[in-house]
Amino acid sequence: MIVFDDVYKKYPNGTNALNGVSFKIDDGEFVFVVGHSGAGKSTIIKMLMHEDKPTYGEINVNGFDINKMRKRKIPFLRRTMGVVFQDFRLIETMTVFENVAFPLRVVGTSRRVIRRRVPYVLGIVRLSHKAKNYPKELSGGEQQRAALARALVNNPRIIIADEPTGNVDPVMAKEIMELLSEINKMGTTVIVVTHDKDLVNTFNKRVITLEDGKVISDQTGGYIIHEEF
Amino acid sequence: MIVFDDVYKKYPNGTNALNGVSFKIDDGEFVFVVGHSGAGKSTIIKMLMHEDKPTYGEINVNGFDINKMRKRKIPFLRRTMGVVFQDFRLIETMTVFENVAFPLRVVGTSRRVIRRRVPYVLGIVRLSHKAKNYPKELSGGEQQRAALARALVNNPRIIIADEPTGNVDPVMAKEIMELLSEINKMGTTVIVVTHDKDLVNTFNKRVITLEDGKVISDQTGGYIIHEEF
Amino acid sequence: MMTTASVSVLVACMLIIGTAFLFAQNVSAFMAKIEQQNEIVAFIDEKVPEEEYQSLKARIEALDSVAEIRFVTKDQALLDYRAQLGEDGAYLDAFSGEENPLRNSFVITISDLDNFKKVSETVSGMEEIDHVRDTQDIVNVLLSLRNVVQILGIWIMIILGVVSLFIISNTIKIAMHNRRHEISIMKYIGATNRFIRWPFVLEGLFIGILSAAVCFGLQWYIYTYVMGRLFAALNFVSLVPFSQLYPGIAAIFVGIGVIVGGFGSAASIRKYLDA
Amino acid sequence: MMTTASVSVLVACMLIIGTAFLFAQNVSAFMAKIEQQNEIVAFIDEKVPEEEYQSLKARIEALDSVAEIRFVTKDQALLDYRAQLGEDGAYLDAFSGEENPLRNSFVITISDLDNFKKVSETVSGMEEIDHVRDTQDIVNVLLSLRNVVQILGIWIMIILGVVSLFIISNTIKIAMHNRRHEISIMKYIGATNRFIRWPFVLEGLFIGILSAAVCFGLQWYIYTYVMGRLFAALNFVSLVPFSQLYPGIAAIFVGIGVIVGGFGSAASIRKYLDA
Ligand SMILES: Nc1ncnc2c1ncn2[C@@H]1O[C@H](COP(=O)(O)OP(=O)(O)OP(=O)(O)O)[C@@H](O)[C@H]1O
Ligand SMILES: Nc1ncnc2c1ncn2[C@@H]1O[C@H](COP(=O)(O)OP(=O)(O)OP(=O)(O)O)[C@@H](O)[C@H]1O
Ligand SMILES: [Mg+2]
Ligand SMILES: [Mg+2]
Repeated sequence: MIVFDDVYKKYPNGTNALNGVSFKIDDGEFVFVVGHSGAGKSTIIKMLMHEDKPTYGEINVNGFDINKMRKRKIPFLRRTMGVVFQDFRLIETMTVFENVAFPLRVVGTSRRVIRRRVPYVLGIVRLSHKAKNYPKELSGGEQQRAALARALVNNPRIIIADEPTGNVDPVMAKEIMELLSEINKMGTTVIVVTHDKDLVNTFNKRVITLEDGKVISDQTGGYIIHEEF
Repeated sequence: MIVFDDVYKKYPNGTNALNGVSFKIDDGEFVFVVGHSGAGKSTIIKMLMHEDKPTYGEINVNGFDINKMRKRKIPFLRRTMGVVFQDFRLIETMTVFENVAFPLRVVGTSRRVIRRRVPYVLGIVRLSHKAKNYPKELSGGEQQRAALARALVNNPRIIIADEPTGNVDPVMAKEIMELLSEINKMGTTVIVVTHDKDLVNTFNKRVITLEDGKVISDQTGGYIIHEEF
Repeated sequence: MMTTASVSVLVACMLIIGTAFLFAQNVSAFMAKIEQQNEIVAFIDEKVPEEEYQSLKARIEALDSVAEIRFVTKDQALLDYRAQLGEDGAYLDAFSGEENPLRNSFVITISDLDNFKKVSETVSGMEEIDHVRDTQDIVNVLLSLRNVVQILGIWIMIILGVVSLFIISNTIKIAMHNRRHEISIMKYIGATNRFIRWPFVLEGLFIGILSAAVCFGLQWYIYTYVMGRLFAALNFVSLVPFSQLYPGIAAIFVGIGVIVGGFGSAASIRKYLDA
Repeated sequence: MMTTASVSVLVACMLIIGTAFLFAQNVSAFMAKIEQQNEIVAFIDEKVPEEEYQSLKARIEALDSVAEIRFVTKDQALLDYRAQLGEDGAYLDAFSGEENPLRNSFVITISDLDNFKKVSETVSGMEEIDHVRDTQDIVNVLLSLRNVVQILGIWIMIILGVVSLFIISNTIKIAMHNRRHEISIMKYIGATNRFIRWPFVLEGLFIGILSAAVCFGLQWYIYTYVMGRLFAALNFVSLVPFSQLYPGIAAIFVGIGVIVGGFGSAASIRKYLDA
């Protein structure tokens, strides 16, 4: 379960990225987060995974109290979630296979299991043929799918995808979203940040809309963005 | 003018990214390039700007013969084009202002002109308030717009945008496309790589569709992507 | 590529320390040789019967730091002196035989110059010894020379050592800076600090030990062939053979390699782990 | 941050070279002092009238490398010898006055040991000189000592210098590797190599000169306070004052700073420019 209670985030340079965000996401929910560029969507993800601390407000993720938890617990918080980062964050010095295997290795999974699980997940995102390539040798969409594979591989309790379809064509975007929907049906909480109006409208799920660091709408179905800035 | 004549590109690792691509783009045209992830779109841009050489085939860009040109001429080829890279490629150690000013400084523009021109372009992409920030302090969409500003700032003869709207909301995506369309109307050649079906359909321009490194369609209007891979 | 550069820097620093070590070793070997250039001439009292000479010699020989003792008869001494004066020493012929004003003596060489004065005084204080003549002046020069060289040597070792470690630690820092993205991504994916650290430490150890091996070979070559040939040409002092020094050198190199490679990378990765 | 690390490495390397330079300077100053420890005693032929002594002295003094010349009467020589023998030299009293078998002499000190033998032979060959007695043995020791120390010193300078430059160039390589993305992006935007290069070269120059300044201060402090105090305690040799050496040191540091900072970064950026 994820709880945001009146969360503020002011970056060191003075930008107020979040201005009192509150919401609650139950286990097993599927939530879209939408909003203008710079509305604070990625900042919410940063708070969730303790990449950075909120300036004010309470956050609870899978039982971890973000403000009070000890530093050494952070890795364990992060292992409960699989994140597709907006900028992918693949490790340059590792092949696609090694990148995807990394979350498994972190939790001490045996080689045998890794050798079975990684190709399976790479198959799902249609990247089997690139397993031995380095991130630099991939196209934009391929990198995005590698990042997705890495987020899925560990069967995390929450999957958070920041713009997971920005670099793939509409058909594949729909496939990816259906995949996430499948995973969600098996009990995993899924949070998708997206700008893809079509997808949001097609899938008819809960949509949290942000603007200027505030939640301006939280309802099921439909992409709402004001035309004026 | 851009001419691709039977261009092949095989990467060192054996991937055949382009398999005989031919097309011609006249000065002042507006062209969408679409295709599956990994179809070879970004590779075409790499060839255009001489980031890498084709394995086979002739390419001529703004009068430069890519195969035969001397290395020292490459910077001058690149100055004729403004590129929005799929991965933005902003310089981490420079502020947004400095990043956008860089193409001007490269051609020896005076400080006075830079101080007028850069804020003007940042205004167009709605980033004036982030001029003093570093790329790391920007959201994904803001970085993308900074990259766009940098591509526009120098009034290049060709603007090439690789997925320029992947990280912005539909409203801003439409704005950006309208901006490019404006610029195109003033005589600049514009090439947009995109997965955004809506945009392609809305703007009704020439669309080059790639699949597996081949041009499978080159016609005006409409986004065609086969559902099967 | 970066490994090559790191190994290069490490090898270079080790080479500096190793050269300083070899230098110090050779200087002390050389100084030991120089120390032989001393003598105490102890003139035996005329009242002592010749039968006691042997036991007297043994007593002196038993003193601390006496390296060599040689008996010189007064006749020999006179001849030596005459020889020194050359042709014009003929007038000394008058003193030969019973007329010889000189005395029988022991010529003593000291192994440790620090004890020179003490030995000289002890011998001088013996009943059987009339008086001594020593080369205290030269000994003083040699002593100060030795002290200066030793202190300089130690300080040079210390300075070079500290500076080298400093260079290595900064190089590791710069090299680690190259990996900061990699490290931060690993953290984002839920790796614990320990999990991230150990491959880096292993890599550091590998680089350290590789560097130690390379440096050992290089040092051996330079020392034996370059310096060896140079000194052979000098024809005065010979280098201490490498075979006598290599355990020390090897220990130093492996020590630095392990400590710097392992602990160095562990320490400098910390900054990025905490971030 | 990375600038700090680069400056640190550069400073450390300069410190090594500077210390080696100061060491060499001091060794040669020390050796010059040691060289004074020599003498030739030239005994004047008895047939030479005392009136000619002055001109003889002048002739000897005019020889190459004669640092000092002192006249010693035969009476004085006898007294000295007696004093050396101590109480037991009483028997020498018989030879005083007209009976003195010794000769008047000049005691000559040589400034350049390399000429010691030549001077000794020249003087010995003079008509007016009966014979000479010299400390050739000690001189030989000192000569070889000097040669060894000089050769060692030069080699240490060379090795340390080469190794330091090597370290610096590798450090620059590693540091430049950190900038490869930045450089490649600049190229993609149409910057010429020259345009990209000069800020890096300027930065390199700045780092080089900054390092030179820091190192100069550090070297001055260590030399004057740390080493100075140490040697003051030694009470035998004094260090060459820094004020006499600083132009050399400053020239070395600025030279390294400029060459390494400027040319070094120009050279190591090339790889990334060509890419
Ligand atoms: N590290 C940072 N330091 C300072 N300001 C930041 C930082 N990261 C983000 N910001 C600012 O905080 C605001 C919210 O950023 P955030 O990345 O959360 O936006 P977003 O909703 O993800 O936008 P996008 O859709 O463009 O990715 C933006 O104005 C951005 O410029
Ligand atoms: N540097 C490289 N080395 C090896 N293979 C590469 C390299 N860059 C791209 N490729 C491969 O070439 C093919 C075409 O890549 P390209 O980047 O042109 O695709 P794209 O059409 O831009 O895809 P996307 O929409 O995902 O960005 C892909 O299979 C990709 O894996
Ligand atoms: Mg974002
Ligand atoms: Mg692409």
